[in-house]
Amino acid sequence: MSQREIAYSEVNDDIVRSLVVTGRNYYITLAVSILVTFACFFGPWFYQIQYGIGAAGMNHPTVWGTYLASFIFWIGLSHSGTLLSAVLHLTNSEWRKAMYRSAEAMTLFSVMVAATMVMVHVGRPWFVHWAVPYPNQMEMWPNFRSPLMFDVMAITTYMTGSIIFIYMGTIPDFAAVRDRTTGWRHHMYVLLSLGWRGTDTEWHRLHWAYTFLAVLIVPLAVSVHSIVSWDFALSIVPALHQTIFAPYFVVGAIYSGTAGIVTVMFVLRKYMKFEHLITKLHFDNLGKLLLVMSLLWTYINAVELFTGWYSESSEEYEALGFRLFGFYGPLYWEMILFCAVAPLLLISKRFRTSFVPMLILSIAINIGMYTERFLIVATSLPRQYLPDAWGMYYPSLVEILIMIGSFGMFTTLFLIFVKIFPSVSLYEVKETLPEPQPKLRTQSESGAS
Amino acid sequence: MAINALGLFDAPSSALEAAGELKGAGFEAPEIISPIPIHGVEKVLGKKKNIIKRFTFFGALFGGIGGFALAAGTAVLYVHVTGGRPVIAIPPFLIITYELTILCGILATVAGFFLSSRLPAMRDRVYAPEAAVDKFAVTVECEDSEQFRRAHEILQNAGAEEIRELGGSE
Amino acid sequence: MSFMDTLRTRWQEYRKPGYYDEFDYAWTMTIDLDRCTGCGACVTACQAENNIPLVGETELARGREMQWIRIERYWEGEYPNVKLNFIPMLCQHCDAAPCETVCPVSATYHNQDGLNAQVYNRCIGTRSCAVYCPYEVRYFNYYDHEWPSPLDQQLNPDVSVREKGVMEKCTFCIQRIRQAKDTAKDDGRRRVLDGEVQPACVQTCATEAMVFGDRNDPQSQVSQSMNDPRAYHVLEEVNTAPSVVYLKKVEANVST
Amino acid sequence: MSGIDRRDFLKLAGAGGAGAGAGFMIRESIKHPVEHLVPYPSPPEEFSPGIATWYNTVCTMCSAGCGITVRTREGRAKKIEGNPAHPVSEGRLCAHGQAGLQVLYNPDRLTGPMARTAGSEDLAPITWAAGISQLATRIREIQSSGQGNSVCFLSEGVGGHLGVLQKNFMEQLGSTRYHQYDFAYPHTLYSAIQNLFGESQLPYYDLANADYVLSFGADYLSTWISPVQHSLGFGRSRHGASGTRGQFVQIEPRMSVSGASADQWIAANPGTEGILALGIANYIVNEIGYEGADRQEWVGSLAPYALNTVSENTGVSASVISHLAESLATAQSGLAIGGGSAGNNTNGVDTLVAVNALNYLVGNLGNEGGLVFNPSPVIGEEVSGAQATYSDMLELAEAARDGQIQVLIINQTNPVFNLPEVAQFREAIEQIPLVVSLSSFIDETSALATLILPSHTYLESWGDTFPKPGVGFSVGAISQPVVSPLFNTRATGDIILGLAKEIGLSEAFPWSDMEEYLKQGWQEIYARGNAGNDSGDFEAFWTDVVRAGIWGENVRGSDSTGLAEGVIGTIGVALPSFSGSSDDYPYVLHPFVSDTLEDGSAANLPWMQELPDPLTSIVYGSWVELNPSTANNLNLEEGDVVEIQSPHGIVTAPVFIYPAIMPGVIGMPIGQGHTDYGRYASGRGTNPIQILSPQLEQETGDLAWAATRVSITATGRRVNIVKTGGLARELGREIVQKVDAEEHTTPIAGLSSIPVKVVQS
Repeated sequence: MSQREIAYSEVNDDIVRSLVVTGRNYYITLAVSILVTFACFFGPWFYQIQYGIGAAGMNHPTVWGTYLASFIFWIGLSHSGTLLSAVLHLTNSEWRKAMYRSAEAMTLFSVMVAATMVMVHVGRPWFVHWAVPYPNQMEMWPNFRSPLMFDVMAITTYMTGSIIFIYMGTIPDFAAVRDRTTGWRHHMYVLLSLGWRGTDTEWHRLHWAYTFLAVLIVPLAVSVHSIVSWDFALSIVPALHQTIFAPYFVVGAIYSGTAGIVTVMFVLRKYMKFEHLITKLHFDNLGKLLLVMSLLWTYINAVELFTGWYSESSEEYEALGFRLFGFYGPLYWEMILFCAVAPLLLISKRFRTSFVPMLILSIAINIGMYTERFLIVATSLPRQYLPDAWGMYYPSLVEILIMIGSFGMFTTLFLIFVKIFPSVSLYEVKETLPEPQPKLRTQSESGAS
Repeated sequence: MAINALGLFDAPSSALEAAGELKGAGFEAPEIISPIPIHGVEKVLGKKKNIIKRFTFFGALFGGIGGFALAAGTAVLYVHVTGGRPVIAIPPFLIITYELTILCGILATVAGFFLSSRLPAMRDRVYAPEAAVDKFAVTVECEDSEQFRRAHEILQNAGAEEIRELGGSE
Repeated sequence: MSFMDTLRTRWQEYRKPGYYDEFDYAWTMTIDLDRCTGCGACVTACQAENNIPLVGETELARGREMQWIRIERYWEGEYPNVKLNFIPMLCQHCDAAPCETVCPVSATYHNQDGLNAQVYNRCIGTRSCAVYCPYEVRYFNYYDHEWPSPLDQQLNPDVSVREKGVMEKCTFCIQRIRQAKDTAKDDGRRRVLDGEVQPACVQTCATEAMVFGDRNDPQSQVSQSMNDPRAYHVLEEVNTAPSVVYLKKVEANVST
Repeated sequence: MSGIDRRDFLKLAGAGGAGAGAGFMIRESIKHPVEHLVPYPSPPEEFSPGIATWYNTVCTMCSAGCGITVRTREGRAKKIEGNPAHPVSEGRLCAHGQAGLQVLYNPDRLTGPMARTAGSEDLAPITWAAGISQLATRIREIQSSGQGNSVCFLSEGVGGHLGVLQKNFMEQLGSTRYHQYDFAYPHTLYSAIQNLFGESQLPYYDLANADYVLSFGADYLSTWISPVQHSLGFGRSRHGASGTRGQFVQIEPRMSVSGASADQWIAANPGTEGILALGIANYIVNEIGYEGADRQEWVGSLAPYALNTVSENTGVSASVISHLAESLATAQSGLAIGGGSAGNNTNGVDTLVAVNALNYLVGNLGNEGGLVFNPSPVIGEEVSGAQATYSDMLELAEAARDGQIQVLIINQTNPVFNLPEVAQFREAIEQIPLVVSLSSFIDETSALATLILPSHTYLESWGDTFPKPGVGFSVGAISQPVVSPLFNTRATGDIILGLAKEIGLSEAFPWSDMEEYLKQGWQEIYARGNAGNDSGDFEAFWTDVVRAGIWGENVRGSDSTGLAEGVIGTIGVALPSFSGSSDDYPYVLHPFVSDTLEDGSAANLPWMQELPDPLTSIVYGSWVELNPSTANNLNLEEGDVVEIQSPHGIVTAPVFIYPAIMPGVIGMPIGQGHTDYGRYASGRGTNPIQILSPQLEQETGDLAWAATRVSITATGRRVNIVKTGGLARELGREIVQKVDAEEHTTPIAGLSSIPVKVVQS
């Protein structure tokens, strides 16, 4: 592409600058996002702990609400990062290298936010550790037959895997940054780099360890969202009890995750001044991926509707009818517009390589995907088997605040991340650059000839 | 008291060349410190044994068996029926098995990586900060100053920009 | 027996699905829809027996009703040939209960009497059991309920008062079953006699539409009642094997 | 609810932080269980902690008089259950009976005597001595000036010895103004039974053994006379007590609980139920062939009720009428009952006479599955006539306005709420210098009192009840206190006895308290020597009766199968007359006693407020029922707030589309619309009684409360009706499954579709 030739040292300079030099805008953004986190997330949440889940709008029979929708959303958003990074690593894609670090970070933080959403969701978060298998006096173990328990195991594994994956890939970079920093930062990076030197043995081990991790993480990531889908699909709720749900969720997750990466890439490129590292090539490739995912997603949605229609059962009819034309019907069509129709623009290469339109589309896709998750919960549960038990669900103020706050929390975590982790992989970007040629030798040889 | 010789090169090919010459000259285990992994190291310094895969394999195996044992064992320890399923219900337990296989595989891989690459390092070792930016360093351990002189010469001939004499690690 | 044999036997035992057949009792309720008048006495009796909280108008408006047994009503036809059918809906104590499998902390499980038990102290409030229940008979404590003094003096000491964040539901008045079993034991009997124990709803039903007992005992009233050809399960297609059996409503041929 | 207001919320939000969050969580996880179940510091002797004690007593939540067993633990009543030995309820109980605990433990109960000092708006607590002496002084003054008749006692319906005591007390004062007032008291039914059969007691309707029951407006399963008894009968009839499954037919303009449970629901024009009954009678006499000696008389008086005329007047097709007649006449034991809205039109008595005459025509008088006459009550016959009709109440109001009433003592009745605005009863009470309330709650009437002497609830006091109607023979039951009094209240009987002492009537009322009075009264019953006193002396008899919670003797009522002399010739039902012109007020208002709140007296019980209305699932509110076609014509939807205007007032309530009400009729439940009566009742919904026109039933002079015409105006506002139900349609899901009556012949037969497992025990 139109990538300008840059030297190795320039890469180091850029990254270290991004870590050390901090503008006023950064602090303002950080302050705002911390404020949002506390005012919108922790404040309402503590109120909810005090009052009970009744602070949210859930009721009988719609006992799940936006918290769970947010949970799936964040888990979904986490999917592209590590998964994409691992897949692209295994397939040796060059273009991965400039973006995978921040993509993985996105994974990590969305999983963290998702885990917090679980805490917000449950009625007695102070006992949530009971869902973790540990030896105890009561000899009570969790119920491993439960899809929710699958979730606990899968998400713990995924979070551990993601942390390790991103950390392993960053060790050489920590070492590089270690040598260029002073003061507390230096000490921090000394610890984080674990004494990495960059010897040929270390590189060799890292390569293999990283490859094995990638091999393990790809099926893990796929399993995580399949399992999340089974929270729903293993129930016998009409419109949730569908075999298509696992691929549906995995595709949706990768879809929204990819869109999330586009958003993050745009922001990084713009505000961390990584224009020369993150280029049109990346947007073009991500755009292609988005297009594929959008088509897949649309197909699965069609399958879901078809299955419902073909079932000829009143339960499926009513639930799907309510989703399409009920109170939340407009949201459904909004979702279709954002996730199935608008992404068709990606067919045009000009669109894929224009930054601002890609940003807008990626945000729209994620709004649509959040809507999808909301609709899964809010339109299926109110329309179940016994019509006399039907009800309606409207999110409460506390729920909406917490939903906004979760974005604040994500932003906060990400902002802290970019100041600690080199948000672009130093050594892998260097690998994409032309190898330095021996200058002295060349000169002397040319002189000799 | 050993001395280490470290030569800095500005290109990986030069560094490789130097390392190859050192090895050819009978030096034990010359090392290359580089900002990026260098292709073709194996050709020069010989193929390295990869023990991480064993860690990964046995870790995953342990996770698999342990996962099923955890699920089935705890179910048997405190028997209660849920949903009319058997106490040891295979399909759900397979999922737990699957997840723990991966978890233990990951953890074992990391352990294997740390053990085989001798990280985290607890003490200072031979290092050149420039090698984390754009230089490629070749180091070799010399038993005495004579050896160091020879190493210096080889490095010099290979085109080292700078040659440092560093204290031994022992 | 060698170790391997023991292991094999145990394995087979643990692999046997649905061994609730071997439970001490299989408590069952039949509800005759031909007799139910929808009066709601069972609802209030249940509220009184089981310390079911007062919800209040605002919370009811938000759809947070709390009644372990409720009367569902279904209209049929249009005026003037219109009919109203009542069906009391309570926890069906399914033998293949979807709610039990989904609880991550085993707060709900099948006990030795074939009851679907809910352990309030163990519940962490994921509410997934309520989602999985096709009968919508699980109710959640969205906040700490209050009994303005002296209403709290009515609370039944045999039944715990649930705190916020806990799921609750019909227990077939397990406290009464416990008591009956204790009495039987004190009297040197092996089993509770038929009719010795009745949940509050059954006890109060003025049309005697409900019958409760042990279906393991073929002589019991409830077994007789289950023998009625009108017996059916609600939502049979979801295959939950409920312990509540309904008797079909009888439709008289009224030629007009 | 948890005591967090917005300020706290903001504080919390401000103080938020991960540390604080951990603090919350830790506090929640280690907190002690809330101690709702407070034991006694020093327990009385009667109970052992942890062991329940059962006391038998009588339910007085309605007039049916079911026997109850109250389960107590640590001296606290925990649960009310039916007394299996009591023949009225046989161990069963309705929702109201269950909710009796909330009368006892109601947070709005009055905790002690109070008085309104002159010039002050507020009630201040006083001592019992002061309260009683204040009242006694005033009565003595009046008595000494020879104006005994200016003391008035207005009670709820009270039978047994308490009723006798109250009446005697008033007689001793020289006052004839002793009244009881219950809104739903069936004056017209009493009158009709008297006219038709010459019996002063309501008969016992043997539903259990009937196999074909025609009910004209009587919601016998929910609100009418003795619902639990009827429900038992209904269940047994359905189960084939008579040999075949009983069939039930309900004739009413708006489907009630009984209508919903019936096999056939027929809407006849409001007020024409009697005409329909006579149409059926005519068909039986002329077409099916009635063979009685008085056939000609019947033919004569039924002549105007030919099928076509009746069909035209009632709006019921001729084929339906003839079918009903045939079914009734050919049934093994057909039974016709009437009441409710059918008895509350201007032609109420005539209607009920016509309905009950059907029983005579099908020959079920005194038979199984028919109409069984009750003997006169053992005690309290003289109180039977004390129930005031609407005309009596108007007269009372008039006297009050004229200053003829100096003291009014109100016992648990609430006429201000239960009389239409047009009666101006509130204004009348305000004219009375001293109004004393013995009620346990501040209801609309008690709120006007200057002196409040709160009485015990029925679970704290002694009393006895002789159920009306009985079960065909004499029964009675003693109610005993099951808990020690919660508050500084006194039993009504004790208040009267105390008052008598203060006034100086100790000679006439020598008893120290109600228990003693009751025992003395039961000496007479013991002396009848008829039943239950094998036990020896009176004390043993008394203990037995108190313990069993029931006493009965094998004395049947009249076993005549005839009619009162010359009544056949007088039979005939006029068309009802409604207030207001049908042009200005196009709809007939059909107020009905709420299935959950009764006539409003249960509105202060939170369980009753939260018990969904059986037919609509509405909780905590009033509503207006419209037929879907009416609503469609008026362009109204559920939740639209409308004004219901009668010639005598306006009420507003939201619309509820009700599939089973006649298009020209508007249904409204009675029970809500309290302005006082505690936190659970006040300020909810509206009271349709307010706008009723003062149409009188011709014969009894009672209010014909189903005879008001109204108009509807939309206000444009909308509210969300609070109800627990979702969509009340099955959508083909086969939730309530049905079987054809012909397939279902015997109650128990054949193999079940659900196998029963045989286990050796």
